[in-house]
Amino acid sequence: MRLPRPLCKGLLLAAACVAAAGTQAQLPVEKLGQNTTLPFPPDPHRSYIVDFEFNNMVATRVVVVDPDQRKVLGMLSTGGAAPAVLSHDQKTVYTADIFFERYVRGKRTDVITAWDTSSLSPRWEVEIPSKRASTLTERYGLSTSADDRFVYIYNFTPSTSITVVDSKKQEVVNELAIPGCILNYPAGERRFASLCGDGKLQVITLDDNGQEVNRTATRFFDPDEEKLIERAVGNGDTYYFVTTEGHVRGVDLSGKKPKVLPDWWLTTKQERQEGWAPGGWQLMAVAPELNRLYVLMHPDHAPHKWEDPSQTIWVYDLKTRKKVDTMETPSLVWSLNATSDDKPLLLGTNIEGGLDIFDLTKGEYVDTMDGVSKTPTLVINH
Amino acid sequence: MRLPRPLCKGLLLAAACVAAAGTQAQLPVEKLGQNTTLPFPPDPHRSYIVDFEFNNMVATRVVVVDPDQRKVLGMLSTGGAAPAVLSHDQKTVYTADIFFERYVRGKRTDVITAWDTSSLSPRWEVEIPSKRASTLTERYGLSTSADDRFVYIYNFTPSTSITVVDSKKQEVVNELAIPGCILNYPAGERRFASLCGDGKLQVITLDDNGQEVNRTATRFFDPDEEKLIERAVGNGDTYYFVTTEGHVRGVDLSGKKPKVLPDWWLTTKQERQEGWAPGGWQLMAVAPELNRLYVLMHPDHAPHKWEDPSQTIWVYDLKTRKKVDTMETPSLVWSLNATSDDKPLLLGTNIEGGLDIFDLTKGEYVDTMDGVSKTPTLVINH
Amino acid sequence: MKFLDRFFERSTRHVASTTSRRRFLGRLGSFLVAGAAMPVLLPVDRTAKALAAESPQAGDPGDPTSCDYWRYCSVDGFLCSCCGGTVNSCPPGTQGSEVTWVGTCRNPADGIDYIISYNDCCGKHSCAQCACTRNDSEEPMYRPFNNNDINWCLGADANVYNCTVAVIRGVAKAG
Amino acid sequence: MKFLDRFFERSTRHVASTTSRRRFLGRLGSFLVAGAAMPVLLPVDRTAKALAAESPQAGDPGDPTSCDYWRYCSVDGFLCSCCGGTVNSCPPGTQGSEVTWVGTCRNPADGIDYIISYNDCCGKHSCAQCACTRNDSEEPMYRPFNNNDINWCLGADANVYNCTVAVIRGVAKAG
Repeated sequence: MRLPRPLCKGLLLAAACVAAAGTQAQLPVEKLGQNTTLPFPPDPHRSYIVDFEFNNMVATRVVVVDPDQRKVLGMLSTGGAAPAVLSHDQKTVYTADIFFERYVRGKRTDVITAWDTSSLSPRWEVEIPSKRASTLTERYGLSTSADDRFVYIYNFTPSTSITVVDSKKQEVVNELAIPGCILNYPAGERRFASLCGDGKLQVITLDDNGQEVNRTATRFFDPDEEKLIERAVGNGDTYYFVTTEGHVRGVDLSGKKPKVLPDWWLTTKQERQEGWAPGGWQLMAVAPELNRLYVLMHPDHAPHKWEDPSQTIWVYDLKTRKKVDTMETPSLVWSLNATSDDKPLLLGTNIEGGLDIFDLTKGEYVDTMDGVSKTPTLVINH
Repeated sequence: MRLPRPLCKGLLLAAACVAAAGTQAQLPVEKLGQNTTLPFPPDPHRSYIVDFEFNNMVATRVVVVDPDQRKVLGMLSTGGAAPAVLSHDQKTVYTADIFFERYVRGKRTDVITAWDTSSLSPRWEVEIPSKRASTLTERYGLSTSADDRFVYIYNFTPSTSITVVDSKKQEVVNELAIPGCILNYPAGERRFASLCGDGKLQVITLDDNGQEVNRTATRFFDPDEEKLIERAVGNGDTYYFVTTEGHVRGVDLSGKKPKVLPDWWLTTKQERQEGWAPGGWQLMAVAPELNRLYVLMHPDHAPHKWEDPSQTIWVYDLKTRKKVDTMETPSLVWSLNATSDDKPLLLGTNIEGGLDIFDLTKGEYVDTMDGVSKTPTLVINH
Repeated sequence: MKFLDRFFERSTRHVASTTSRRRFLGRLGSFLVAGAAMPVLLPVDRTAKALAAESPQAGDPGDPTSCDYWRYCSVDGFLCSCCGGTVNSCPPGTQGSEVTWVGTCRNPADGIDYIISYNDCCGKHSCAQCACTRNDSEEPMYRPFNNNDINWCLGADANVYNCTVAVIRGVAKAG
Repeated sequence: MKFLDRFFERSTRHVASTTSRRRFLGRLGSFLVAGAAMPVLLPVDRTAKALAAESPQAGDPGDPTSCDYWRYCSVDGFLCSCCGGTVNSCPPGTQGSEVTWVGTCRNPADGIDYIISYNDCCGKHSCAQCACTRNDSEEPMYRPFNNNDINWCLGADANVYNCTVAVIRGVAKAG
């Protein structure tokens, strides 16, 4: 007689069953598992890798991974190198997709797709004007208000504007021209900033219907004096920008008008003389619980290297603005993000498609998940 | 004075111009070149690499190359790992595309796209039933009648049938059920064969309206005795099939009923004992002007290796059915095709995406075009 | 064989965990080839991928994220175990195809040949993880239900292929 | 730097054929940085790719299928010269974008800084040949017409990117 395995388990006849398996116990017939879902709330380390698929760029993806288990959890199939952003309530991944009827030609349809973070399936979509900026994916091309009510999409035609989608009504409620300015750095429930070519920071405030109620422009930097990299990192309503030379400019967007914070340098004069400067794609990350800033740094700075990957990460205390540590990785890392829990990881996408994992409690590189993506431009976390 | 370069050329003042270039001659302002076309008739060595893009499989491609110049000439963007076939008049590449409204979901649209071989642009398309077989691309999933009037598309739902598109009317004119049989091996102007699971070869003859006028079934092989690889190679209306063990079965489809040709072995008894057998994807090619057959061969045959790539190609004289030569390549080649001119090349797609080039006049490997594609399942030539 | 490390992964010792084609042909065609050698059973090394592996059952040895795993004897595609699914369940947001191909694989733990269905999970594009091709019990395409070169997502809402699972459907032949 | 051989190709000696960012900034912003070092001009090696190269003109040295080529000082993408086009013409069946970004590159033959427009060719998906990224005269995205991280196919019928050409549009500054 062959005991089916569930029976073995049920009867707790472990010894007998092992013996049976050793002779002729059959494995039971199985069913195909469907409708797999991921737990909610998500593990605080769950990571979403935005994969540009540069060698294709039509059918693109977001890869969802568990960096602690080094496990792929699933993926989202996106259209046209879509940017992605997570809702604050952890329930939704928004992607801003572009679809063509014949993949590379024919009628274009732009949509915001709202994906469920547990089922990794689309929950709803809304068609938006066919203006979405198509760039190497960067943060703040797509963002959400703090209460997740509004989704802001950066448009570039090359005129620049912001499409406002109301996630409650599931419809487009506004398009705001932002001439000479780019991106949307969200602040609070109804405000976003844009970085302008004249060196100003423009802030638009909306009402609950997505209509503009206020717009300000504040001098922030001198674009003829320095290159301020637009790929900032946010920590709540505070954003840190850095120049290609390592000059940090912070701004607090929590009030009605932006409050420009005292500027500081990533490097000492001596370090600059030695050739240290930042470089990378998403080259900075903040771990809010540690109040620390992580920056990809190059030892052999040259002006054209500002978007190059690096194996070196410098660590700063955001309170003292001092460098407190250095981390090294065997990979060339291009984009960083840190998790927002109190035992945070730093995640770095490397140029071979892998994800480098750093334990920020220990302050060190832990491991690399090789080959989980193709052209990972960004990693984002809840 | 700075002489503009066109003036230099016009005046034939070569020496003066070189001198000028050495000092301060400016390069002229240019215009963006558009509407590039390839010459017609195409060079007989022009090759079309069907790229499955296995790591994507939504947006896929056919890469067009000049193997003599080792030059990419352009590409076609196809949908859903489309099969491709060339018209006999050399004017058209047909691809059988599948498009989804949201790339991986939503409404499906199947089309035949007729691409101009000079402009590499679609000339027309016709919607076909959403039944097209989706397989690792192989020959005879898509074919044309000798006069290019009809395009035959193999369907698998898993019921099997053939959609017939009239290229003159640019519409679907028929769908023929071929239960238990697969693919369409075209013969003459109005006939195609299908290979059946019961070991028969079914031949359907159409009239000028694409309607069936005759259907025959002829015993061809014993599927319980041998595995006959369906990826045959055609030489005019004669097709050569081979078993996984190296037993060649030819058939002449030029007459009303298929004429099964005498069978023969790729290997001597001793070679079989030594472990030689064929293996690969499109594992055979014919150079019609040389009347030679080229087969990917393995020295360490095992049943599960029948689709494996190889570095060894054996050459046969189709008249004497004797092995006349061996060619070796540094790459692992998976699919073969030979050009039909009198100074033919053999082209082999290798498993790293490259194209291996063999000069059949010299009988030797010449070079490899590395990295011209991703997952090249087939190469086809005019 | 450098092929193994590049285009597709394949078990370097896959003979160990699988039955021969001849044996399979025999079962299907009521035709048993005399002299089909019994493959030597070798242990399957799981240490290298221990972290990524799912919990193995006794009696079902091996790492379902490895192409070596015995059930994968006729798989051709991406292993769902590496894609957010498991050996027999689809990743989140994908749909399992209801039509499929089958293979016959020998379980090295009990010496039994099992019928394995290789269901494709569909509706997202290529997972592109753990590509694995093994053709041990594969037949040419005129026997489609034993052929792995077909995108079996034809049994799903969208025929877009993500990955493949290996589900035990019964016993083909006791060892 | 192993980066060069992998993610994107980039000239290992690209400083040779290009002007510095400071110089470029100076031109645009009417602001000349003192002490911007004149880059050393090194010869560009064409032998390795001789077969694939287009015929070079005297006065326009280098291999347009190589990322080293002087005109590519601010390119970020696939070189149309490797895709069926040429240094300044789109491959068959693609459409050139009518809006574009510009860079300033120094021609090593005449020491002149040229304004180069990097037009994207569109309507087919990524050529995926000769990926090349060089950011010598690139600006952050708030100066979009000097930024190469944007898909400039927005000026074409379909914003699907195939490859990039480098067209001489004039002289920025005599050498």
